[in-house]
Amino acid sequence: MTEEIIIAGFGGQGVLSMGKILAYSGVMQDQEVSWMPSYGPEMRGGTANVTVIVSDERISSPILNKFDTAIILNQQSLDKFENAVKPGGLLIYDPNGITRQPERKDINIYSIAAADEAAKMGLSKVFNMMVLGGFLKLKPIVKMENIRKGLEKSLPARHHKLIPENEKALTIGQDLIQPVHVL
Amino acid sequence: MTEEIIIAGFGGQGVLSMGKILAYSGVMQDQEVSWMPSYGPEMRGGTANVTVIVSDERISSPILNKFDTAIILNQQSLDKFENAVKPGGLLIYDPNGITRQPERKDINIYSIAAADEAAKMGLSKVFNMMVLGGFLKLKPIVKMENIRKGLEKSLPARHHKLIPENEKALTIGQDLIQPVHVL
Amino acid sequence: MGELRLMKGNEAIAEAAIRVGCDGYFGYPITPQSEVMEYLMAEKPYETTGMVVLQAESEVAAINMLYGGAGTGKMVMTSSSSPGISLMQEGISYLAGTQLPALIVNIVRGGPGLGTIQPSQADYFQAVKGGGHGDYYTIVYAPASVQEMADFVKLGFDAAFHYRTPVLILSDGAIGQMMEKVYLPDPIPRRTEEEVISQCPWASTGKPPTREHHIMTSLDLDPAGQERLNLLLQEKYRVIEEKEVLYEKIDCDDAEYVFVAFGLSARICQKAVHLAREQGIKVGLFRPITLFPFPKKPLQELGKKVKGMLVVEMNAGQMIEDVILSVGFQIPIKHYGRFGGIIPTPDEVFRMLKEKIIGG
Amino acid sequence: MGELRLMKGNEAIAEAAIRVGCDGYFGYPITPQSEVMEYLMAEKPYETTGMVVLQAESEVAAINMLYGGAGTGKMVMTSSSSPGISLMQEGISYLAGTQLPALIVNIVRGGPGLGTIQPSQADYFQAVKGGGHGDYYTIVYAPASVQEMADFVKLGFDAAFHYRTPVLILSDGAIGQMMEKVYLPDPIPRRTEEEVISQCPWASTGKPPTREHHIMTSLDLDPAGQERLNLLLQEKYRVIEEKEVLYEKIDCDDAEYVFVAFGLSARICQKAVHLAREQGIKVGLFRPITLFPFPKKPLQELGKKVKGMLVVEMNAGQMIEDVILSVGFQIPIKHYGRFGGIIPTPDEVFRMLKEKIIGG
Amino acid sequence: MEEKFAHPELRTPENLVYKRTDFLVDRPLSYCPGCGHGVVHRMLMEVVEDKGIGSITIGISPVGCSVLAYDFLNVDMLGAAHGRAPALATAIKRLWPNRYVFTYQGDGDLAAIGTAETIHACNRGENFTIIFINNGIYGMTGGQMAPTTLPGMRTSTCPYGRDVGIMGHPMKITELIAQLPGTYYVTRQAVHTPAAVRKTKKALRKAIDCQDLGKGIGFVEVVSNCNSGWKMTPVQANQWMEEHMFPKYPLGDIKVDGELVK
Amino acid sequence: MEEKFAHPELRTPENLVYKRTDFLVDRPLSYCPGCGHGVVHRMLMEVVEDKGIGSITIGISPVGCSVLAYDFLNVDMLGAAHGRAPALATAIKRLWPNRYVFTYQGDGDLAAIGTAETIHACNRGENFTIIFINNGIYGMTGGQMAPTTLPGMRTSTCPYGRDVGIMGHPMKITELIAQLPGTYYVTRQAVHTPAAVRKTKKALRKAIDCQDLGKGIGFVEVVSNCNSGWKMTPVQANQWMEEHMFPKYPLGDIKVDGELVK
Amino acid sequence: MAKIKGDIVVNIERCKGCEVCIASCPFSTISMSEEVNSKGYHFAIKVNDDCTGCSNCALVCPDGVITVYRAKVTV
Amino acid sequence: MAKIKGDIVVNIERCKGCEVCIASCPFSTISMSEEVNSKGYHFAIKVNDDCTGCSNCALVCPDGVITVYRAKVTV
Ligand SMILES: Cc1ncc(C[n+]2csc(CCOP(=O)(O)OP(=O)(O)O)c2C)c(N)n1
Ligand SMILES: Cc1ncc(C[n+]2csc(CCOP(=O)(O)OP(=O)(O)O)c2C)c(N)n1
Ligand code: SF4
Ligand code: SF4
Ligand code: SF4
Ligand code: SF4
Repeated sequence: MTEEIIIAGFGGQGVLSMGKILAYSGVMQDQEVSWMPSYGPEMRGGTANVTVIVSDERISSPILNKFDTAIILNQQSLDKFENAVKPGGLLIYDPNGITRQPERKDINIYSIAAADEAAKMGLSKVFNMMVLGGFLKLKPIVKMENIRKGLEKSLPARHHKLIPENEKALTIGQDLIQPVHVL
Repeated sequence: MTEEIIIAGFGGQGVLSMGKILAYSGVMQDQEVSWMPSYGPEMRGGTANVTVIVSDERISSPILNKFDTAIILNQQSLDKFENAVKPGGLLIYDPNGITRQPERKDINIYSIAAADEAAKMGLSKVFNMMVLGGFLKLKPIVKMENIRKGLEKSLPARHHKLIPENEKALTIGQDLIQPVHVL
Repeated sequence: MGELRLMKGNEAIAEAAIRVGCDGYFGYPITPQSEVMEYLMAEKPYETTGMVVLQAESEVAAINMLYGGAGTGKMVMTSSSSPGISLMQEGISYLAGTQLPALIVNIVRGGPGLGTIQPSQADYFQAVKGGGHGDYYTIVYAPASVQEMADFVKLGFDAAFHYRTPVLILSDGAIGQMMEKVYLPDPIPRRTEEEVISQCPWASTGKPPTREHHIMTSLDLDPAGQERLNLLLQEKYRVIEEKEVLYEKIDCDDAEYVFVAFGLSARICQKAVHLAREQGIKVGLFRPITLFPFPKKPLQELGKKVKGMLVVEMNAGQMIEDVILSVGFQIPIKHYGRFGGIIPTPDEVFRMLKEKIIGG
Repeated sequence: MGELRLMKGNEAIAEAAIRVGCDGYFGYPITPQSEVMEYLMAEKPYETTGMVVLQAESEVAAINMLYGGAGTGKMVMTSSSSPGISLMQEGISYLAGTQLPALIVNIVRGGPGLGTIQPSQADYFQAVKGGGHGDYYTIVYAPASVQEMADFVKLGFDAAFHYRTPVLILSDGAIGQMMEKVYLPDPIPRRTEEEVISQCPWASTGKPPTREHHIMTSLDLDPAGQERLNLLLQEKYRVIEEKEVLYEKIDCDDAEYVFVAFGLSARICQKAVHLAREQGIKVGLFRPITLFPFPKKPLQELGKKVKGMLVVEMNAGQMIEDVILSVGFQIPIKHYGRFGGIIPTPDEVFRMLKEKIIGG
Repeated sequence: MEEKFAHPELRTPENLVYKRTDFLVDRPLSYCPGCGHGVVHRMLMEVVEDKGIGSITIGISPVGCSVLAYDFLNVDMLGAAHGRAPALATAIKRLWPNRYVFTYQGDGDLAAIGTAETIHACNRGENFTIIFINNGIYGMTGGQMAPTTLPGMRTSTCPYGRDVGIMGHPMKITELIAQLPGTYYVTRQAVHTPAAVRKTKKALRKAIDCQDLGKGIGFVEVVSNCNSGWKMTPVQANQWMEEHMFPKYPLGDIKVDGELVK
Repeated sequence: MEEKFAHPELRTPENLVYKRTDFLVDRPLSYCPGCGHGVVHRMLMEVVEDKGIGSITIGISPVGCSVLAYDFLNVDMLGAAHGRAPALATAIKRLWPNRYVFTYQGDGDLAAIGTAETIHACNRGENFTIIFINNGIYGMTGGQMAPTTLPGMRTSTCPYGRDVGIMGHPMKITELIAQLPGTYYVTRQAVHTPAAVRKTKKALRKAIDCQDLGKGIGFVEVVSNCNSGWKMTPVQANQWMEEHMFPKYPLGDIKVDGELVK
Repeated sequence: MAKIKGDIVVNIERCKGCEVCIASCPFSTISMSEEVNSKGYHFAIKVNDDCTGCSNCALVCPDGVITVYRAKVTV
Repeated sequence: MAKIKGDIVVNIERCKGCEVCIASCPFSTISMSEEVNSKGYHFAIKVNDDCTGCSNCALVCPDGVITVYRAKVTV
C-alpha cells in the first residue's frame, strides 16, 4: 500500500500539523512515511501545503506532482491541486472558503463542512482533525489506535490533555463527510 | 642575444635596484627584459635575489635554474648559485662577505672588490653600480647611454641629481673587476 | 536500543549531533536550516551532555569558532545554507590546510546571490572542487533521506577524525525541511578531557612539561615545507579516494539506461525508475553518496554495461563533469537540470530520459 | 601614442586601471599584491582622473563596495590574493546573480589556509568552477606577462560591461612581482555621469521621473522567477563560451606532443618547448588565455593531431579536468604539478614530458 | 459598504491633509500587520519628497524583513548582502558624491554580521545616512535572537529567554558608533505613536541633511516592534516595546552636530 | 671576546635576578630589531610562568608580524585566520573552561578585518584575555595604513600621510570595547621603558586573572613601535611613539573590575 | 459657527487590521469592521463623527492606507 | 662595607643591536660593540663597572638576550 496525499490551505488552518499527525500514525504502525511541507516567508499569511506519503515500501520521491488524495481547504489550493489528483483518486474539500466547485469527473469528490461545524461546536482548534477524520473514513490507511499514538508522539506532553478533544473531532469528521461525485 | 643573469646578496645591498637599472637599460635599447625578484618577509634582513633577462626575443620563462651570469654579493648566495651558472658562463663576486672561494672550473670567474672601494671613496650608496659597471665591462649587453636613460627612468625625478655619481661608480667598477679564473 | 522518531532533516542532524557526543555547535541563522540551531537551543544539550551551542555573530565567526574548537581536538560542527557557506570558504581552506576535523552542513538553497530559499543542488562544485583557495578537498556526503541526515553526522565525524579533515554534508532545503521516520541510535557520551587528549595527540590542548608545544597552523613560509604539506594532503586524498567511496545502485543489474543523481534528485529519479519499469523500460539509478571521493570506478564499470546516462541535478550541470571524467565519451551522457529552487518531478525526469537518452 | 615602461605586474594593473578610466578601486592589503593599492595611493588618481581609491576594512567589505559601485554603473575593481579572494566568494556570487560588471584580480599564492606568499595556481577551481554558491561563472583571464596584466584590465572591463558579469584576472605572485616592459596605451577619460547613465541604462543611478525605479538584486523568492534568472545566466554563459574564448598556440603546427599550461606555467613550458626542439623533439604549447570560457574546441582539435599532452600547473591537478573534458581519453593526458609556492623549472617540465608522455 | 460617518463632500484636493506619498510604490507592503517597517518607509519617503531629492537618491536595502524595501521605496535601490549595506553605500556615495545615499538595516544585519562594516563606515565618516530598525529579533528568518534581544526575552534560538551569561548582553551599537568621530548626527526614535512618528520624520530629515554638510554619518535608530517574532498582537507589541525596549534603548538624540548630547 | 667589565664570579644561580623565561622557546625571535612584540611575548610568558599555568594555557596568534608567535611562546598555540582570533578563543574557552586562553593580535587584525569578532567576543563577555599590539601600521605586509594610523602619518597606502577626510579617523577600539558590559578589565600600556614594561606585566597578570573570576574579557592594549614600518631606528621610534602615539592613545587603565575609570 | 471637520478614507483592501490606528485617535473615531476584506483582515472604519482630520491615525498606520481630509465647515 | 654589585650577560648572537637597552640603564653601563655578530649586528656590551643588577636593560630588551646577576659584595 502506498498513499500519496496533498493537504493544502491557509497558513493558520493546521495543514502542516494534520499532515504530521497522519505521518506519525503511519510510523506507529511501522509504515514508511514522508512529510514534505512548502516553506519560507511566503507562508506568512499565505498558503501552506504538505505532501504526506504513507507506504509499506521505502519511499522514493517525497515530492510529487500527482496524488492519490488531495485535501483542500481554500480556493487557491483547489485551483492549484485539482488537476494533480490521479484519475480515480480522491479529492476532499471544505466548502467554507471555496467559491468554485471542483469540476473533475474522473475522480471521487467529497466535501466536509468542518470549518462551520467546528466553529459551531467551539472546536475550531481541532478543525483540522475533523477533516482528517473524514479522510480516514474513506481511506482507513491508519488505525484509530495508531492515530492516538501519533497524537501522543506529535503533541508535546503539556498538550496531551487535548487528545480526547482531538479524538472527538476525528469522530465528528467521519460523520460529516459527504459524497459530491463518486465514480 | 639573450643574457640570463642572477644577482644575489643581502637585502640592503641594492641587488634589486641593480637589476632594475640593467633591465631598464635593456628597455631603452628596445630589447625584451624581465626582472623577477625573490619576495616576501623572508627578505627582512635576509637574502634577496633577482633574475634579470635581457633578450632580443620574447622572453619565455622569467624563472630559471641556469644562468649565463651570476653576480654574487654574499656567501649564502654563492653557495646557492655557483652551480647554477651554465658551463662556460660567468660568475662575478665581491670578495667582501665571501668566506669560501668559488670552485667551478668550467666557468669564467671574476672578482670585484666594490664594497671596500665604495666604502673607501664614500660611495657606499652606489656600490651596486660599481658591480654593474664591472659586469658591463665583461658583457656590454647594454650601451652606456642607455644605462643613463635607464637611470633617468628608474630613479624618481628628485634623485636625478645622483645620476652623475652613479655613472662615476659604473666607470670605477669597470676598472675594478679582476679575472680569477678564465677559461 | 535506539529510538524511532518522525523528524525534519534539520532536526535529525541536531539530534544526531547530541547523540554522537558532539562537543560544540556554532552557527548563524539562515533559512532553510535554522531549525538545526533552534532544535539544539530547545533541547539544551549544554545542560545534559555538556555540548556547547552558540549563536555566532556571523558565518565567518562560526567557521573560525569551528577552527578553534577543532584545533583543540573537540568534536565541532556548524550548519548553514549557500550564502553562509560561501562566507566560510576561507575558514574551510584553513581547516583543510591545518588538517583539522570538523563537520559542516550545507542545506543548499537556490543561488546565485541571495537567490531563493527553496532547495537546490547548485553548490556541488563549491563543495566538491573546493570553493576556497588552494589544493584541498573536503569529504562530501550527500544524504537523500532524513535517516541519512542523522546517520551521516556520525559517519562524518568518524571520517573527519580519522583523516583529520573537514567533512561536508551537502543536503538541500527539501531534505532539511521534510519529516521522515528516523531511527536514532543510543547516545554516545561525550569524550572526557583525557579521552580527547589521548585520542587527538596532535591537538593544542595545553602543553604538559612532557612534550613539545603543539602548533595548529597552515602557514609555512618556506615553499618547500608548504609543498611537503601539500604532498601529504594529496596522499591523504588518494587514500580517501581509495577507501571512503560510498554509492548506491538501484535496479542497475539489468539496466540499459541509468539515471545518475545524488540527494533529493536521486529520490525523484528512483520514482522515475519505477515509472519506467512499469512501462517495461530497463532503467536504473546510480546514486553517489560521497561526492568527494566520487565513485569513479563503479560508475566507470556501469558505463561499460549501459547504453546511456542521464545526470539529473537541481543545477545547471555540475556533477555531470565528474560523471564524464569517470565514464568517458563512449556512451551518451546528458544532463537534465532545474534551478533556482525548482524541483523536477519524477514524470519530468522520466520524459527527459526518453527524450535525451533513449530517443524518440 | 601610449608609453613604454618597465613595471611590476601589480603596478601594471594599477596603472592600466587608471588609464582605462576606472572609477573606483577598493581593496585590502595582502602579499603578494599589495603594490596594486600602494601604486594607486602613490599616483593619487583621485586628484587627476577622479578615480576613487579606498582601503577597505576587509576583503568582505571590499567586494561589497564593488557590488555597490557596480550596481550604479561605475567601473570598479579590487585585487587580493587567495585567502582574501575566498572571503569574497559570497560577494562574487551576488555580483554574478545580480549581473553586475566588476573586475576582480587574484594574485594567487600557495594554499590552502594561510599557506605561503609564494606564487601558485591552486585557485583554478575556485575561479573557474565558481567558489561561491549557485550556478554561475565568472569570465577568467590568465595573463602570462606584465603586458597582459595591463592589457587584460581593459579586456576585463569591456567583457564585464558587455555581458554584465564579474570578470576575474587569475594571476600569481610571480607575475605580480616581476617587472617587464609594458606598453601602456593613452589614458581614456573616465565616463561622465551622463555617459554612465546612458551606457548603463539598467543601473541604479537615481530615478528620474521618466522611468521606473531600478532595483539591483539577486533575490527572487519565487522559484519560477529565480529559474528564469538562472536560464538567462546560462544563456549568457553559452554566448560567452561561443564568443570570448582566447588561447595561444606555440609551435603546435607540427607538434607531436604538447604542453597545456596557463599563466606563469605556460611561460615555463614555452622555454621547455625550446629545450625540446633543440633536441629535435616536436613539442608545442597550448595556452588557454581564458580559463572560463575554456578553449574546448581548439584543444579538442589539437587532441586529434598530437600523441599526448602534459598539463603543467602550479597545483595538484585542476585544469587537467577541463583538458580531459575537452579532449577525451583517446590520447594520454598527464599532469605535472608543483605546489605550495614552488615554481617548476623548464628543465623539470621537459623531463616530465619525456617521462610521463613521450616515454623512456 | 455603507459608510455611516463618511463625508464624501470633504474629500476634495483642497481639503486633503494627509495621504501616502507617491514615493511609496503603489502596492501592498509585505510586512506583517502592525509592523513598524511600513511607517519608517513612509517617513523616509516623505523626507525624500519634501527635500525634492527623489531623482538623486539611491537607497540600499539589507537582508532581513526589509529585504524587499526596494519594492516599496520608489527610488533607485540596491539590495545588499546580509550586513554589507554600509560597504555598498560607502562606494556609492564616493562614486556619486552628488547623490543622496541611505542604508536601511535591521539589527541582525547592522549589529551582528555587519558590525565591521557599520563601525568602519561610521569611523571613516562616510557621508551617507543609516536607518537602523531595532526590533530586538531576526524577523525574516523566523524570530531568532538578535544582538539587541533583551535579557530574558524568548526567541527561537533562546526559547528559554536570553541568558546573558551564555549569550551575551544586548548590544547598544548606536551608543557605540556615537563615540566615533565620523558620526555627525545619531539619534534613537520610535514610530508607535503619532508624536513618535513626527519626531522620527524630523530625525530622518536631519540625518539626510547631514549629507549636505559632508561632516559624517547621520544615523537614525528606530526602536520598532516585530509582533510576529515577539508573538504578540501589534498593539500588545507596541506596549511591550514601551515597557521593555525603551528602558534599555532610551529614545532621543545621542549626538547632534558632531557633539555627544547624552 | 674580551669582556672588560665582566664579573663571572657573580654569575651563580643564587645571584641570578633576571633571565629570559623558559616559557619562551630557545630560538631567535623573527621580529625586527627593537620591535616591541618581543617584550610583550616575554612578559606574557612570565605571567604564565608566575601563575604556573603553562600546561593549561592555550594561545592564539593572529595573522600579522606575530603570526609566528606560536613559534616562540612555549605553550600550545593555534594560528588564527586574519582577524578571527577572538572567534577561535570563544570556542576554545567554552569547550575547555578550565584552560587559560589568550589571543595576541595586531591592530589590523583586531581593529580592521576582525572588528566584528572583537566586538562580539567582548560583548558576549567571553572569559579569555585579549592582548592587542597597537603599532599604528600593518607591519607584516610591508607597512600599510592601519585603523590606528595617526592623522598625517605616512604609510605605504597613505604615502602622503593619513588624510582623515578620505581615509577616516584613527580608531580607538579599546575605548569602544570598554563601553561593552562584557569587558571586565581594559587597559592601555607600553613596553618602551623599564617602568612601562613592569606595568604591562602587571596588566597582563590582571587580565589573565580575570579568567579566574569569569566576569568577562581582560583586554590589554600595548602601544608599540613598528620601527620598520615607521622607517625609524628603534630608539627614534620609541621617542616618536611617546610624542605622537601616546597623546592619541593615552596609557593607563580604562576599565577596572567592570567599571570605567576613564 | 465655523468648525473644523475631518474625514478619513481607508483603503480597505490594503488595511491589515493591525488596530494600531485605533489608540492614536484622540476622538475614538476608528474601530474595526465586522467584515473582512479579501485577504481575510478586518479593516478600520469610522465609528463616530468626531474626526478633526488630525492625521494621527494616518501617521501611525504601517501600511499607509489612510487618507485624511479636513475643512472648516459652518454648522 | 657591603655594596650591591651587578653583572649582565648578553647573548651576543641573539642581540640585534637595537640599542633600546642603552637608555634604560641608570648608570650608562651599556653601549654597542664595534664588532658585529654573525648576523651582522653590533651588540650590547658593558662599558663600565657601575651595574647594580637593576634589570632595567633586560626588561626592555625585545629579544630577551640579557641575563642579570646581582650580589652583595664587600668592598
Ligand atoms: C550570509 C547570510 N547569513 C544569513 C542569512 C539569513 N538571514 C536573512 S535575514 C536575517 C536576519 C534578519 O534580521 P534583522 O536584520 O534583525 O532584520 P528583521 O528581519 O528583523 O527586520 C538572516 C540571519 C542570509 N541571508 N545571508
Ligand atoms: C584574509 C587576509 N587578508 C589579508 C591578509 C594579509 N595580511 C597579513 S598580516 C596583515 C596585517 C598585519 O597588521 P597588524 O594586524 O597591524 O599586525 P602587525 O604586523 O603590525 O604586527 C595583513 C593585511 C591575510 N593574510 N589574510
Ligand atoms: S516578522 Fe517582524 S519585522 Fe518582519 S514584517 Fe513581521 S513584524 Fe515586521
Ligand atoms: S615590521 Fe614592525 S611590527 Fe613587524 S617585526 Fe618589524 S618592527 Fe615589529
Ligand atoms: S493602522 Fe492602518 S493597517 Fe492598521 S488597522 Fe489601522 S488602517 Fe488598518
Ligand atoms: S642591570 Fe640595570 S644597571 Fe645593570 S646594565 Fe642593566 S640597566 Fe644597567
